[in-house]
Amino acid sequence: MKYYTKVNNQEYEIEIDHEHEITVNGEKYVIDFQQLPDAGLASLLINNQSLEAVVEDQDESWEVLMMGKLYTVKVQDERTYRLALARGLSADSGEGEVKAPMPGIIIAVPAVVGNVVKQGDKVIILESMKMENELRAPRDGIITQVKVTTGASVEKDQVLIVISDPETGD
Amino acid sequence: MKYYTKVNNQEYEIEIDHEHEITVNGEKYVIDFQQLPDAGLASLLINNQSLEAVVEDQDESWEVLMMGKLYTVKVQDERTYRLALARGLSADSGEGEVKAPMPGIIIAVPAVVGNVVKQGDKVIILESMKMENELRAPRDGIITQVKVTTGASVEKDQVLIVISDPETGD
Amino acid sequence: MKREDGLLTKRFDKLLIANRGEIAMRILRACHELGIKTVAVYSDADRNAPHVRYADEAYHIGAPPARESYLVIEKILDIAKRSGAEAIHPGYGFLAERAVFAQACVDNDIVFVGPPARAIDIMGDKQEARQTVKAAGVPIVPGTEPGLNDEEMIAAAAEIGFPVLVKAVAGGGGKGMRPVHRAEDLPDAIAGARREALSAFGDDVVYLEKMITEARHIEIQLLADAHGNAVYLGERECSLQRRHQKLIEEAPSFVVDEDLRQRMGAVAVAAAKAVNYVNAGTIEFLVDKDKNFYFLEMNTRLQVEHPVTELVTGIDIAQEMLRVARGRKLRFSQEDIQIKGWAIECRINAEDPYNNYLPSTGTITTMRLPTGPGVRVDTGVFPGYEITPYYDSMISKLICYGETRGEAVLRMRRALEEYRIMGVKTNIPFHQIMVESHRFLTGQFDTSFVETRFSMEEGEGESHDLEAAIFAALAAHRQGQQASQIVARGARDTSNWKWYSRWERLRK
Amino acid sequence: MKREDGLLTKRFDKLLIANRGEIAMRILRACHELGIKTVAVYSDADRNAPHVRYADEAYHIGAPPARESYLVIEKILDIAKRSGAEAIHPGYGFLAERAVFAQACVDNDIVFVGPPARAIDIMGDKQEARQTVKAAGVPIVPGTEPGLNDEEMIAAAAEIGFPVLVKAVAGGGGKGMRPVHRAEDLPDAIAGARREALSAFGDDVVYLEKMITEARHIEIQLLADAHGNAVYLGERECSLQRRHQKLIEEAPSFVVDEDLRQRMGAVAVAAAKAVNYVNAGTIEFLVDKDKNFYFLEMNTRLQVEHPVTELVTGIDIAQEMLRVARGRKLRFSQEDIQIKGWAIECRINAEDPYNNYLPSTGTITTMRLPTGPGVRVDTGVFPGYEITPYYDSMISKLICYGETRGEAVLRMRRALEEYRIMGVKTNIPFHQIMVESHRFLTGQFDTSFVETRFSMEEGEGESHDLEAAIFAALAAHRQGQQASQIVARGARDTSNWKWYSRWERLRK
Repeated sequence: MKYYTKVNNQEYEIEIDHEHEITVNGEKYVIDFQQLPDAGLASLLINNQSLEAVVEDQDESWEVLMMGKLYTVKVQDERTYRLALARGLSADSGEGEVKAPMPGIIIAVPAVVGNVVKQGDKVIILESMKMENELRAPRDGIITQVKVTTGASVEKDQVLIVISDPETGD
Repeated sequence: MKYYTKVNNQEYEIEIDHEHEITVNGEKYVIDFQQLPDAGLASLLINNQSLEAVVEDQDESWEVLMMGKLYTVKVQDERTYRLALARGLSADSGEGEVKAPMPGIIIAVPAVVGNVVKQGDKVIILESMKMENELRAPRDGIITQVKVTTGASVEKDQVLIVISDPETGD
Repeated sequence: MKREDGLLTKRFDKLLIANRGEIAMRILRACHELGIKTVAVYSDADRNAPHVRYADEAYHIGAPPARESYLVIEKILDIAKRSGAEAIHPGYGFLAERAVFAQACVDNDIVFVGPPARAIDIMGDKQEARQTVKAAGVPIVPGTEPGLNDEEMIAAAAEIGFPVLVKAVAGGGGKGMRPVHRAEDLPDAIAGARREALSAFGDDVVYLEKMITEARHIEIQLLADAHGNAVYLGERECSLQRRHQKLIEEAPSFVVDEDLRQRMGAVAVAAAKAVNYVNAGTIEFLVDKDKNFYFLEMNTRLQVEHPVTELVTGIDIAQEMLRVARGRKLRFSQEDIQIKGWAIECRINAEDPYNNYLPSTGTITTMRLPTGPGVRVDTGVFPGYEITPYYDSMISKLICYGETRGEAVLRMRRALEEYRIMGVKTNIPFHQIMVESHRFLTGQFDTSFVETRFSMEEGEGESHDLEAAIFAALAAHRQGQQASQIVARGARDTSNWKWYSRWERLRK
Repeated sequence: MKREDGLLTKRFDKLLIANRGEIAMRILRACHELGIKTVAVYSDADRNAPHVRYADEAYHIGAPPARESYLVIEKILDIAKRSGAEAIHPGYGFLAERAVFAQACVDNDIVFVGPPARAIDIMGDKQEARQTVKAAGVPIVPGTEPGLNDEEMIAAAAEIGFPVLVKAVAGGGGKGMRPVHRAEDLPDAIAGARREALSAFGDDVVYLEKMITEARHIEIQLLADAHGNAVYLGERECSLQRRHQKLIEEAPSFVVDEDLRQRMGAVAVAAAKAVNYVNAGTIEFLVDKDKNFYFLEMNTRLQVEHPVTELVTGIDIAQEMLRVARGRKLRFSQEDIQIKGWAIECRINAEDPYNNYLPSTGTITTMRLPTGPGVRVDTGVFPGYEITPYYDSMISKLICYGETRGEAVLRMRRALEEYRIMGVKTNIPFHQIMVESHRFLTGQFDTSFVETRFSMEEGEGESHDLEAAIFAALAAHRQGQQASQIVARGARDTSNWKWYSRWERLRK
């Protein structure tokens, strides 16, 4: 199987030949990959280098936490990659929703429907674990929905704000 | 539900009235019993005394490891208890098989078919983890089968010796 | 012994811990080691928490929000009476610095393991604390009394010298506070601070304080008995903070030499004696780049970061607190206390350093503690435990000891690398990047460092993109294979149970 | 530097660990802290073991049985060359005391982290060791030379005095050994020992040794550099043994005062110098009730129980071994070494103390490590790890430190109570009963104590039958409820997956 991966703007074409051998951009590596009983933890020997990482599936990409650093890796198999190429879709379409990362209480809502926001703008302040936490816009766009008001209790993953693309309305 | 329990020759009649109350030999206790995510580990509050134990089902009885001590508790529900009483069966019928408690190699077989053994007599010596381990007769009886010879590799739980009751041939 | 100022000491054999989490565990362990019976209290969220299982007795006290459980004085006292607990240890947070609680214990003939209520009261009021310690000869940050009008403050500012801070008397958490660098900005800043304080706390009284720049937060650990003896156990360096939350503490401090230690220690003891302080307490100072030090506040309780002091002095502070509360004299004098080696503590929080340090909730699926030489972990959670939004996000403390700071740092690095917590995000990556950073290694940081000059991008140095890509591709590949087996299963005539166990094996 | 006797020292930056389990982890941690790159080797049984995951590089070396993997000298050397490792640490067991291996390393220009091959050779031969140290003035257990005929031995026995031990030169593990209490039993005992030794080892040479009764096993830790310096790091008390396996060790010893320590230390240093010893080593002594001490043997390697010495001296022995092997001089002299506090180690074995200490195999499902002040755990296993019959049953070491023996014991009690290992049986209950026992607390034990005067029944004192019965009844009740839900499920029209997750929730 061939996989197309992208991490920190580096692209690697990884072919998994069999259990113990892969080819990355044409170069062969001897590997031993073990998923450990601890969910998400994996051990990898690459040409005898020993590495351990937490590897988690995040819908559109994989998060790899290794030696204290977090890597976000996009992985597509050959079929998905070709389809995406054919459709000419940008694979990087941003998310348009701001969700509560944990249960808590809404302290302030700087976001206003109709406002234009830039990625990183403060849109909600949520209190949880005795701390105020600023939630920021995940992308540029226009705020099309504000679903909560100050003082509201929210559950984890509840959608708080929707941001749309000013051009496509996406 | 009523349960008949026996531990170290003490008998307790335990009635589980509901989630948070039990009656033991007529005396009421307020309890809170929690099975923890660690398999076998349980937390119990009895009238606010906090206890933790490893509780394991061992076919005919329960093993409770609590504060460094192992308790073997026989538990019968009312139906089983009455049936056993009615049949007049001794609930303590001994096991007749000596099984390998772990994989290993047989170093010596003192047991000989036809010999009379007492509970605790040495019947097999098994080597495992660099150590010689003596396996002993679990009951009095006559050795009716010896299924291994010196030098054999054995798997965990493999039956090595069968001991029968000299009277019933059980 | 019962004093006028709300201090009761006497022998006790059963103690209630009015707290949860790692600090409850810390106190339970100290009691265990001294043969004192223990009583735990728990909210609905904590039935399976370690402190409940570890205590001799445990009592339910209400719903998860602290104001319905851990903060309800009547409930705590009621359980102390029901269980026959003769003493209460408040830990830190919750009721630890509530004079009314300390007094209520004493009124019920229960030993409060901490200072007299009066000392808590004085030190809890910023202005009264300032005035009291100033009278005892403790240097305080130059500033004005509260209650001046705007013109008086503007005049005072010229004397103090810029930059200054406008601070609300009732303030806290940065609210009602304004830094001012130029005289012409002062009137607006005073007005703004008053407005904010009024709306947040219903009180618009403000005062001025000189702003100490490039300051370090350094604190002195004290121990005092009820017989008039008090000693200091050296200093802790706590400058690495984010939003006023300490993240990394160490003992001793990079910038404190023996002379400064003695001077700060003497001043701290004087401050404690000024309020007839008893038991463990901490005087926090700001130390500027010229090694001038100024009283900041006194914490009248056990601190989160006490273990670093325990490791370098060999004194078990939690045990000493219990001895002092039993009315015993200190077992050592100032000369007996030696600082040996170096200790560093990293606070492990359930938060995502890659996402603006947002708190993370969820169930801990795996927790592998670092072990081996020089490593101590104080934790109050375990696999299967759910991190809820009700309590603070600090779930564990990792403390490393070495003969030298270098050895302690190296041990911390390897311990952080060994630590695995899964199910919630943690700030372990933050600590890993911090302890690798040049600034940390050379001790060049102040209280503004984390917020203004540190970034998680600092770890960018050695990148392992290729290896990350391989991990992800292999995980995706394995997932794809499993998915196809799941799809194929419909066709098979195996019992679900058999199938499930096969799938379990495959996962292993 | 390369010496005639097979000693090579030089700086190295990459080291291969020819071992597994907790000792491999211990060495990996020391390397990590000194910035030395590490190479692990593993058998098929150990692919997921911590030492493989913790090392910088890892190489497969064969099938699980040690003779096909960890004991194969050629494979180890081959991997050292392939990986560019310039040094090898053998740990303990496996190849640690094989002179031929130490020499083979040197012949391949690889530093062997241990003594010169010649010293291993001498100390590995019981008779040669006895003669060598005797010549250096070290007291040895009175006895005969080997090779005497029966009549000569009978005459010698009268001189030595009964009881005596008949011992086979080639013996080990109690084979070819006979205790003799009366002169008239000696001829039969000699004949029996010869027969047994001939059949077991193909060698019927025996000798006599005085039997030391009520003896304690006390050993001296040594450190020597390649420049002629050697120091002792105090003693360890290791009398609590079962079948010659140590179970609990402590430092210092209850019966060793400063005078005895100095005399034993001086003798131990003399013994080491007699063989030009370099690196860490241990001289084991028997100490009788009159405090006479006799050389037993020298262990020419790192010992399992080294952590107790680390805790009371503050010296990281594993790191010092690496420094010595790099050719560095010792950083301290005898006067610098201070014994402070008390440390106790319990060896946690996968064995069932309630069933004749039978080894237990299986997969560790849960492991909760004790933590907090004064507790160190050295372990090489983790949840999900399978304990196989291939290697020894010691899976972890729990070490507790206190200012006094009493404090160390109390911490050990609470740490044992906190420790949870599930999936395999362990001897934690043995340790719990032992550290509660009057004999242990008062230090009244000798090498025969565990086997002859200790029983798991000692814990009978406080019995909690009622509580155990309640636990079992509630577990049975809960199980019955679940079973009835499982039976009922056939009737339901829910997908298996939904059902499974509901069942999972129920279990929680």
